[in-house]
Amino acid sequence: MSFEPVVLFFVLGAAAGLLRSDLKIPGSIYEALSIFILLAIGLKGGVELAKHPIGDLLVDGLVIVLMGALIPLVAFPVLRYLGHMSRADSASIAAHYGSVSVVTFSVGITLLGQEKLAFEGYLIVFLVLLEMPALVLGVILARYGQGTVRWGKLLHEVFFGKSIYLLAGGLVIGYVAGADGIQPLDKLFFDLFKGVLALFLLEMGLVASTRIAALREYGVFLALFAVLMPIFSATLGVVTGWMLDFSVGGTFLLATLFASASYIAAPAAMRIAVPEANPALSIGASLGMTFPFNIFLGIPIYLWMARLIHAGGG
Amino acid sequence: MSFEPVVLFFVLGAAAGLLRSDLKIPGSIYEALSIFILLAIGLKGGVELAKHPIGDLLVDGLVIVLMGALIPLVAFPVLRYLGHMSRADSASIAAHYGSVSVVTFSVGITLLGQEKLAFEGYLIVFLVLLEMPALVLGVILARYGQGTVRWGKLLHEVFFGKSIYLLAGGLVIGYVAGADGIQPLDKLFFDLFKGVLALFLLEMGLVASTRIAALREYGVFLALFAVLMPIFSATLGVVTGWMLDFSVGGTFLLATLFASASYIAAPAAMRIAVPEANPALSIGASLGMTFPFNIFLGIPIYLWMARLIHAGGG
Amino acid sequence: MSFEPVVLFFVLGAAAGLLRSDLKIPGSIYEALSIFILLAIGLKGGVELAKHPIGDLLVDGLVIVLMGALIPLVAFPVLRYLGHMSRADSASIAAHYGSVSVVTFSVGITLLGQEKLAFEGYLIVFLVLLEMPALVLGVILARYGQGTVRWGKLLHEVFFGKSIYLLAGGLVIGYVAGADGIQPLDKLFFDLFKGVLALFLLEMGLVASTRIAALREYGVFLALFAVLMPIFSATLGVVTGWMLDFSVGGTFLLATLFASASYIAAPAAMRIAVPEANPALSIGASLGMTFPFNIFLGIPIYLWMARLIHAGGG
Amino acid sequence: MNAQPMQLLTILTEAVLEDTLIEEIMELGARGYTISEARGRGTHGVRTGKWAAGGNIRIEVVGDAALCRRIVERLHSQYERDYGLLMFTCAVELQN
Amino acid sequence: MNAQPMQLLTILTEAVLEDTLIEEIMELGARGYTISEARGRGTHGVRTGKWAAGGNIRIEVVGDAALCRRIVERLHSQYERDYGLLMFTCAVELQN
Amino acid sequence: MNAQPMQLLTILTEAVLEDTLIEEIMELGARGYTISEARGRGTHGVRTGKWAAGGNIRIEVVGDAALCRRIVERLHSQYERDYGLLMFTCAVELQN
Ligand SMILES: Nc1ncnc2c1ncn2[C@@H]1O[C@H](COP(=O)(O)O)[C@@H](O)[C@H]1O
Ligand SMILES: Nc1ncnc2c1ncn2[C@@H]1O[C@H](COP(=O)(O)O)[C@@H](O)[C@H]1O
Ligand SMILES: Nc1ncnc2c1ncn2[C@@H]1O[C@H](COP(=O)(O)O)[C@@H](O)[C@H]1O
Ligand code: NA
Ligand code: NA
Ligand code: NA
Repeated sequence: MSFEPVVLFFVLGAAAGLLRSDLKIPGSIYEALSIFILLAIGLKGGVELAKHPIGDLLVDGLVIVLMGALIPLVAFPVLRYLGHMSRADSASIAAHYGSVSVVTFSVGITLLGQEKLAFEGYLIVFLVLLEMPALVLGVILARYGQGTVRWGKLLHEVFFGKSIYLLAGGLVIGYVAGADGIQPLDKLFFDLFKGVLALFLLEMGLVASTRIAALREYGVFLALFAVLMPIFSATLGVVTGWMLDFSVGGTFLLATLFASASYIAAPAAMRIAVPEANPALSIGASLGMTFPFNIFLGIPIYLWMARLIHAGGG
Repeated sequence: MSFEPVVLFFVLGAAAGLLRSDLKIPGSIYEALSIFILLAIGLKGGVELAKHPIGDLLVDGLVIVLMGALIPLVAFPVLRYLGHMSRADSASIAAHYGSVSVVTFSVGITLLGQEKLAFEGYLIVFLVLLEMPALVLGVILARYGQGTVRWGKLLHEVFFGKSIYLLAGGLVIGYVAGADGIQPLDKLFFDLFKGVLALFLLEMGLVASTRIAALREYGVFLALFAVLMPIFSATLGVVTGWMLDFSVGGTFLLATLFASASYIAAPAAMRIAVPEANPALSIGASLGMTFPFNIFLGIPIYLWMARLIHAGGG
Repeated sequence: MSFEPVVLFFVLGAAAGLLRSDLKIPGSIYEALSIFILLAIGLKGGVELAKHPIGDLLVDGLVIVLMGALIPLVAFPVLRYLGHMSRADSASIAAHYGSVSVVTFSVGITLLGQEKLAFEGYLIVFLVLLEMPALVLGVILARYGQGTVRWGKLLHEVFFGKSIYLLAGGLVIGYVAGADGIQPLDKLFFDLFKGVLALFLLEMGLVASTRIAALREYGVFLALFAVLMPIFSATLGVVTGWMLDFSVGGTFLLATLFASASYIAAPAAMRIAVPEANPALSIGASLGMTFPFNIFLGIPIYLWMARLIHAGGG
Repeated sequence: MNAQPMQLLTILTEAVLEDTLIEEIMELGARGYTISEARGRGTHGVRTGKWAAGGNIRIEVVGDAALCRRIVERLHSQYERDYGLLMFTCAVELQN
Repeated sequence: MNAQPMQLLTILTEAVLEDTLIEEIMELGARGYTISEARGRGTHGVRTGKWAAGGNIRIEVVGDAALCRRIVERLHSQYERDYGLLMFTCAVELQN
Repeated sequence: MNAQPMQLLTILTEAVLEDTLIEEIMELGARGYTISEARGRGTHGVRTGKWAAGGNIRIEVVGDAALCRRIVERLHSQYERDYGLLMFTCAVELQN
């Protein structure tokens, strides 16, 4: 099975947390690492986007957003009726799983690099597109027929929250400047990318180790959900990618994107828009379970799935 | 007109501020970026300096410092009598415009790189020399015939304030170690320079966006001053560079240096030496107006001016 | 004599402290730099280790740990009976000198790079091994026949304190991933290593400058100890390296390792395990005196010693 | 420069609320406020300040008793149910 | 939402003690605590917070007088001799 | 270990003043002080703590009433006109 050494840094961080080491990544360093990763991914996407006529991507984009919207719409009733969770919690968790994780996506990209598989570079645009609708859907699910929503505040949070803002901003700069214009920045944003990702995963391991406990309290149902939901979403992604005639690499990345759950943009947005939802539940599931599941087991499985459908379809 | 993609990061930061995104660069990261930029510029200058007999630079240095001293001496009466500003505010703003901005200078250098124009590397030495006299002049202008100044404290702040200290320290290390000795550090200080500058400009945009409002309060006069003063200073710089027989690139850089206004060393020094001056005015003008004016419009204009005078003179 | 430009950054930092410049490296940046250095050194060691059968290293390791244990056992009676220091202070200082300094070691490695001397890469493993026993010995020396020790807490601090944890963690990741697996991380962890070391030395200079004062209070004895002890330890290291048939480079590095004194792991461990010891004494000696002595004078001397013994022995 | 008796209201709450609460506080008539970072534990669990939106802030307002009461009442009714929140007041002498 | 008279105990001490003291405080019955970073000077010299293990922390506990006394006594007997430590209490009105 | 009645003086001011004020405070006889970072808003506008020299600090001094008065008077006469500055005192019981 495909193995990517960078995930060992996640293990190192998680072990530090579980063994109660005093290792800590200062908050400001964590902020800097995430600004770096978001900008770098955005720039890369923008440079790729500049190589394609945007019109061609409109149909793909629409299909992907609509398919992606299915994820929270499936997750919500599962959580609410199978899991007997409160309306707010179900909606908030559904929003987390409908939204996406940039770091999971990045681990997917490094795996493709290692496997020497090409992918449609403009897929990064969909990373930006997919982050938003799930958050809006989550709020609608929580509030439908239940009083008013401060939509202004929420939409502002969704569009100008730093994670989407930096991704989109990097995309625009990369698009405007093009590969040549960005080239002097390559040494920082592209050459160091994987090393920075390693440090980020170290921190993710540290944080995830404190979240697993929170998850344990809420029982088996949520843990199962945190493993089965991404497999379902990845399947949806594989089928969508295949329908859209993506390469194996592109199909795999779309599956990874669908399977990933947000733990940066979604928690902040939900805390403001659906404050009665318990953040320990949603972050515990997405960061404590789904994230490690995805980077260790999910990603190799999704690559296998993408290869399978292309082998069958070809 | 010459366009340098790195300034797009300033736009991204400024837009984040104006659109009230929650994007923030942590203070400690800002500190680290500025330490990096100051050291890198200093090292680069020291390596260049080692290639020239220092004696040759003495006359150039003297001329440049004397011409540079004209800037606050012109700015002060303009602010005081045309602008009807208080003595303290006039002196403080004059000091900001007489001093220099390392980031503006760096954007100038990257433009030369893009235009493939050479420049006199030892010009970086003058960056260090120009930062100081204006601050001292500013205090004299504020205090002349008006009671005592704590000169000890002020001069300490001027010479050992971190921005001049790091520039000068880098200069000395670069000079002592030479290009060969510095070479193992190149991968950090030189290869990553432009990427770090991009991140720094992102932060500058964020901060500048909060300063424009402060400026608005103080009306049209200060805004006009913030645009016309750098053009006057740049003209002085172009003439000086041409008199000293600098190359086109060197003439342009000297103009940029003269045109730039300080927003790091000067605010700190003025807050201590002339506390009754309103810092919102001086920082609002230098960072909120002059800095963006310089990097977007000024720098291309100054390059055009440098080319013009050399075409005429040659 | 061999000169390594990177130590000029230590001078720059120390001068800033002594001249009361307002230059500061934010705490979180210091943390990030040290995480980087520890991980990078660990990874490098792990990659080297993967090239050797571990069995071969067992005997070397045992000899080195046993010889290293002599250092605190010699230092303690010297401090207690010659220096008339309290039992707790003697034990704590002995532990600092028995333990090691990663930064001193790194300066040694960069000197070897400059002198183009090879060394046994797996020596980095001994860096990890040597950090621990001295701390345990220090506590035994402080507590022998003097009531109980919270061994659980101490051993946890020793093994899971961040500095040993990151070194050991990097070692394991480097070992598991191997040179090929780590290669995409090289651009961050190896190419930038020396530049980051320069920044770290800048900070060390800043801190050391505040420690020399503390040392001055405690007189000539401790200052002499801080210079003579590393020479004694280095001699022990040279002899050990020579006995073990190390190359000149390896012998020199072992001497540097023995001569270096801890100022990160040891202070934290001693503050918890021997709180009645005065931390100003031990940190003043190890960081205020021994560290600068080692990087400026010691390291060239130890290289000379290593060459001498190999010239004599060959 | 006579010392004036005043109340110091200290609010310990989640960092995500910063902008919202400051708007409320200024709207209720405060002349200023001070914010600093904190972490802690209470009935809503541990908040380490390590993870995005995971930290606490301390908001302090110096004002008269009526202002402090207005703020306490507003925060109590609007935020206490859903957010980690601790508020206490203390008598101080303003020395400006 | 009646204001309840309580004590606010403020502890200024070395950052290395954080985990140990929190354990003690919770064990003695506190319902919560708040921590923030600080630096300062006292009889144990300057603590700049710049160097590993070189900073101070401020621990605050809101509780009744008995709890605060228990904590003060425990810290006094266990840590005051060897560590930098300043403790003071102040009357506050809890507003939750 | 008897509790001693004391005053806690809290000073909120601009970060650039740190070194200067500490010199003054020690010179006036304080035995120690504690500093922490803050940001805030007052009559001198918003201070976000984001930009060089743009932050606030909180200085706290525990001392007797006379010391606190001396400090307040000195700061009032020397710094209040030109700098952002808020000072208040509060009765505390020292527990060391
Ligand atoms: N008894 C207490 N003493 C000091 N701080 C407290 C106490 N209880 C709660 N806090 C602080 O208030 C925040 C919110 O409290 P809670 O709403 O109880 O979770 C906590 O994260 C702590 O920082
Ligand atoms: N008089 C004081 N006023 C304010 N803070 C103090 C005072 N004395 C000590 N401190 C704080 O308490 C810490 C420990 O004090 P000490 O045990 O006296 O070194 C110091 O580092 C300061 O942060
Ligand atoms: N009413 C207030 N409550 C709490 N903090 C205040 C208040 N007024 C001012 N401050 C703080 O004191 C600093 C200086 O105040 P000022 O001199 O009014 O600008 C501000 O930046 C705030 O941090
Ligand atoms: Na998803
Ligand atoms: Na200028
Ligand atoms: Na040693």
